[in-house]
Amino acid sequence: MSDKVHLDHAHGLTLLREMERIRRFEAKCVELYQAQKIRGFLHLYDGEEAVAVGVMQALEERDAVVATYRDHGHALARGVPMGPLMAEMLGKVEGCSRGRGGSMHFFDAASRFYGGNAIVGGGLPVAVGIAMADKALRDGAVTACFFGEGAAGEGEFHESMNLAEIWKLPVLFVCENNLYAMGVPLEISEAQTDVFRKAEGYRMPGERIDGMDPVQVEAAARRAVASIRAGNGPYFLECRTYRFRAHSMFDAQLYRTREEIALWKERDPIARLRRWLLETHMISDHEIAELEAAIAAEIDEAVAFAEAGTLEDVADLERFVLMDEVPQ
Amino acid sequence: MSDKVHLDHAHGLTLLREMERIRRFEAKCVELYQAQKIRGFLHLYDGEEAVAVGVMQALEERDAVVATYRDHGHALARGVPMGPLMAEMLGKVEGCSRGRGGSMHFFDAASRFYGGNAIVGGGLPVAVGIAMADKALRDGAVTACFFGEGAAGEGEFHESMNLAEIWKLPVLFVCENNLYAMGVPLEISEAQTDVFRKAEGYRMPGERIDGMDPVQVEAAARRAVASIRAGNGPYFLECRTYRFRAHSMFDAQLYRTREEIALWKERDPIARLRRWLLETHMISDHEIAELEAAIAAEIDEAVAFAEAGTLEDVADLERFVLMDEVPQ
Amino acid sequence: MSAEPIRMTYREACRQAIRDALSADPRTFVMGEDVGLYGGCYAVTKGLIDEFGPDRIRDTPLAESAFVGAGIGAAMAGMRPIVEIMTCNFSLLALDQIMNNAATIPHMSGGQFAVPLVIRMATGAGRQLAAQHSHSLEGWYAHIPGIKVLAPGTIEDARFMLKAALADPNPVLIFEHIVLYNAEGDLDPGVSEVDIARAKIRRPGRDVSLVTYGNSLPKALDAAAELAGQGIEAEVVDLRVLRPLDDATIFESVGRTRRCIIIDEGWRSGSISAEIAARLADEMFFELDAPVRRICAREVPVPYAAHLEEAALPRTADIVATAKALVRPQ
Amino acid sequence: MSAEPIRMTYREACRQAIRDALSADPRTFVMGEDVGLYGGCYAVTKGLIDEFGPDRIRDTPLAESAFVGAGIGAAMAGMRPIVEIMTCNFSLLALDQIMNNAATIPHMSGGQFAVPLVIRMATGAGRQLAAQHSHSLEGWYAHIPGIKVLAPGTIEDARFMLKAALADPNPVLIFEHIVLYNAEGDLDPGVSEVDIARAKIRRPGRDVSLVTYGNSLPKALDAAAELAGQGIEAEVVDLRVLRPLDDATIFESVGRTRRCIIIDEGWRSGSISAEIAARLADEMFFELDAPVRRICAREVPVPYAAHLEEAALPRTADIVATAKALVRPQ
Ligand SMILES: Cc1ncc(C[n+]2csc(CCOP(=O)(O)OP(=O)(O)O)c2C)c(N)n1
Ligand SMILES: Cc1ncc(C[n+]2csc(CCOP(=O)(O)OP(=O)(O)O)c2C)c(N)n1
Ligand SMILES: [Mg+2]
Ligand SMILES: [Mg+2]
Repeated sequence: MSDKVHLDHAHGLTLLREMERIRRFEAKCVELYQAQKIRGFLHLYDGEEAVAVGVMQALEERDAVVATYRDHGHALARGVPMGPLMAEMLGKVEGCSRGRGGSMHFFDAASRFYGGNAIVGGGLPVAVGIAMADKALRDGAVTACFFGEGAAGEGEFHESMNLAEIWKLPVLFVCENNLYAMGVPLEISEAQTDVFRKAEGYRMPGERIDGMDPVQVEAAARRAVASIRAGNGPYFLECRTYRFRAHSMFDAQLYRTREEIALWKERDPIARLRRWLLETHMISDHEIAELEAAIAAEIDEAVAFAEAGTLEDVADLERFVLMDEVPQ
Repeated sequence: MSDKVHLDHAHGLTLLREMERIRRFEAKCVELYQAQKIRGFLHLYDGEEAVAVGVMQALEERDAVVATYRDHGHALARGVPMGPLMAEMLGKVEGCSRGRGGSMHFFDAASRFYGGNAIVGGGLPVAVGIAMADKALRDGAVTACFFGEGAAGEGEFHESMNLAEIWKLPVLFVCENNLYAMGVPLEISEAQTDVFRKAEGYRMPGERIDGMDPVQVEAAARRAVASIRAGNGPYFLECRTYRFRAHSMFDAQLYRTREEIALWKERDPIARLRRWLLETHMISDHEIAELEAAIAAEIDEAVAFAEAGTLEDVADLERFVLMDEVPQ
Repeated sequence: MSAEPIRMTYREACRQAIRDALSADPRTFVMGEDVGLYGGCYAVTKGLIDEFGPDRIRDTPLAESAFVGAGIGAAMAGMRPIVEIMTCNFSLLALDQIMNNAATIPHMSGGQFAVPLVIRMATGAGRQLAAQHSHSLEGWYAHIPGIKVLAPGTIEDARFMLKAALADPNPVLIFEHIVLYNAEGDLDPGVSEVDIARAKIRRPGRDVSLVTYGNSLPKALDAAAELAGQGIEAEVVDLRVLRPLDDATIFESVGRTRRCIIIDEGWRSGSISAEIAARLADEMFFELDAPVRRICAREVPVPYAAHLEEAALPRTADIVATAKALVRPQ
Repeated sequence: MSAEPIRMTYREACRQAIRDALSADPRTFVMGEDVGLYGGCYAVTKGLIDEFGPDRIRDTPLAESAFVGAGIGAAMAGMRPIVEIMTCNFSLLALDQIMNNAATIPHMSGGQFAVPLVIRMATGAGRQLAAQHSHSLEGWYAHIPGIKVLAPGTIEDARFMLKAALADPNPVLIFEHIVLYNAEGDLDPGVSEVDIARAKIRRPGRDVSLVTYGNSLPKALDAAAELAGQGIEAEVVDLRVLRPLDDATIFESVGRTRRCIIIDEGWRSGSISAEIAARLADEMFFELDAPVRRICAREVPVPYAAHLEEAALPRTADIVATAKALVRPQ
């Protein structure tokens, strides 16, 4: 375990709790999907929790987040309340996007969560623009932009990296390199498979880190955010990680082997951190039990909130197609 | 002068003649533009002749060319007859594109000239596709794709470089870096101003050369084409050059100084080569006079051909919107 | 026909069509995101990489503009590519290549270069995929001169349109509806090709013409069946080809029924339904006995919630109600 | 009004509008290719970089998708950007950002985020710039829910639409016609704003409605003048706003004249002219005395040669001939 971050008792528990919240929230979503209460695409973050949790530790309230369709982890780690997220999964008007976005499109203005974007690469230019506004209006604010390694193939990645660097914008580019874009392995889709080296092409500082270790991710994110807040412009982090489950719910996973998956599961960020915290006696089995009970309760509450939720009035279907005013 | 190329009497004359043909063809075009016989946009290659002429020396009949809206030099150097080019400028049906394309859109199937493309970056994916077909159908054929440094900002540049490299396609990427994209200087538009270094981001071999020296360009192009024909995949050349005149006919050139232009004109590829050929007594004043007379005659003929040309029948306006067959 | 009808899904029909094409012409290959190892986002190309290998079932990076442009270049240089854009929602990233190159170069080059390219894409809503994954853009594409636009609404068209599209010297866009992939039906073994120039009357009727295509076709047929029970004979015209439109078939039908309702899953304004209504208002003005009605998607980004998505799309009930009001005005 | 009318070109009107906007609101800035040092491809922003500096008149690299997307993000985070896409021909590269983000996020986020963004672009043909530089896509953009589309056809609209667009909480696309930039006219000093919700009758008449916008407006006005000489009183309706369309004004005019011709420089199929004709065929069916005619661009990539380009675009003579045939059928 990296220890660039001071990992005391409280912080260790926080990292573990935040990752567990995501893991269990999604486990519940799978149940509800099988019960057909959740429909559409469902992209799980299962295995990648350390990335969102680690990065969010380095962010403050003033900062902004742009995510992808695989956005459960980002929203939860950012602190968007679980109830509205679960209600969104169920398509209820109490959802964080009034039930209009579903799994792929969580939005939360209160926490400057600018949404899960389901067009690969589509969020990067938006993040660049948020950073332009922040540079003018919110001195020191950073926009964390999450995307997969597959997005690095898109022209928008190239254009956005360049804009962010020439204008020295406060953007933290976080590439979640889970080695596959749906079923396309990095080796056959990218000439440069060391994704972090792409940053060099824009003279942008970048590094690769172990995306299965929340502490290492947090340490790197803190370095990056410090550099950005110091006015040095954008920063690029490649987090090597792995998705334990299918790309979405319809995926035979013909493109990878059971062995490979098993190998990566040995590096499960949650199991690893839990083990380490126990071995170092930083936390007790009892505390873990408490933590898990608390999360279970939070999830039950979220589900109850969602189930009790209502459907948006069909008469409001066209509401917000055109806005009457800019929300404050 | 670089001498990696065996520059004998005949070859020296060829390089000089080809550059002069372009320079004088365009001088005539300016006249005809002022006489309002040529309309629309007119992008001159004036100053950049060494790039097209140098690269074309390395190409064979089987090879293909993709150019931009600044395509006069590429078409002439590729060997497209001057008459149809001038007729195209005048919008005559005898033009290389039946008068439908004009200055920006020269096409010539006979010489595998796949057109001047007026969408910046738009030609790169097409070049990649031509190379895919050649790899399957015309063993050893190379596609030379010309574009400006401004195109390197576009997402299509990024996507095309990556495709060409992962599929090891026979594409010669020729970046004509004339330091400006219309009025935008490279320094404010690119984080990485050493454009050839961008190739590294795709693990593609690339080099920078003096685009004002046809011999150096030819030498590099021969190296590149040899590597491509050997099956090593694409190759990237950054040719540092300069446009002596306005971007197009409407350009106050507020973005650069007279001094800068004057400095670059001292490196005029035509004047330099002529001087060198004379100083080394490789050619005589008499031969130069002959060469210039021959070019003047070729241009007069081309203009006569164009002036004598006819207008396409308006009844044919919709012809070829949909093709009846694939031309052989 | 003596032989047994062949039962298959729309998805299998698309796959078989691709298999035939690859077997028939060595110049043909498939290129797109996840067409290979993954087996296709909607499993259309499943298994084909094992049959034809990774060069002919070519997985691409996420780079819509470049691989569509590459398809254009390959077609110009002698190949007969089938490019798959996973869904039309992502095709916006390749629109410059489609409009400014594929649709333009043949004309602009004075006929020197053709672009015999087929682009397949999934289209449509109905699976709760939310706004960014629920566009129906086929009618919008039909605005562009220089391309052809096909929308198979039946198993037979899914099975045979590709062959005709590949034989065409022009860029042909084929829009396959995501909701139809699982549809199952019988193929007449006597049929081995379809005409991609003509619309087709799927059900004859004398009282009103229901002009539609794609996944609105089954809805129109259901509506026609329901209307028949109430004594209204609706004729169902399946456009099949959105560009160039087969005016003759549409006009002939409306000339007989003197009433027309167009059903289109695209947004209403400036849709293909608008073009058809406009042509009727111009060329069939004196034959019409009633206003030309349109039933389109509501003009909203399609929401995730089932009840909202359902409300945003054309519904059989709307067709029935509109037809009744048109044929039997109060 | 007592004060002297102010004479200026359409180009100057656009520039003055931008100058006003930058002076009025520190959150507003201009971003696009060559808006700064070069002075704008069509010289609209000429000199503004000296007045407002490179941060507020920001030159971008060639990266349409990213700088339009950046405008969207900046607008969502509190700025009021004016993004210039040099011409609509290049806007295809940014279409994904416009449709899937700008037009979608306000609705999809349940109204949490607005995108108060203005995108200006040059549009149209008529300067022999050939197919890739001669598109008229404003009517096509009007298909997209979640955006507003403006097409200033007069100096006054060029001068004042921007202010209204910036005050609007939604993404607004403004299409300025390249042929109009040099047009000169008088501004009424009493006017300081325009209504971007309503179409405007530019010339009253009782015999036929000529519905148009942009650079077809002067053609329609010329045609109306010519028709008047022949005893036909044509009413000229300037749409001004292509989305949302002002049905009321159009219907009211056609309700009086009972005849309509739509003139549109866009390609005919699925154009804004189709949408208007379709709405008339539906809602004004019983008021119409004659077929709804459309005069649009021919469905070809616009060629370079002057005579071909001219033949490809709507012509005053066509309007006159069509109107005469409609009002006085043989
Ligand atoms: C522009 C675009 N093209 C294709 C898709 C379909 N698609 C959705 S996710 C995905 C793979 C993305 O891979 P990556 O960026 O690595 O993210 P991951 O799913 O691995 O987290 C694809 C191809 C899309 N949503 N957007
Ligand atoms: C996609 C696109 N955006 C903008 C333009 C307008 N434009 C034409 S040429 C040009 C500058 C291109 O610069 P560069 O690539 O360096 O080529 P150069 O003109 O210097 O040869 C621009 C912005 C265009 N034609 N296409
Ligand atoms: Mg991935
Ligand atoms: Mg340049």
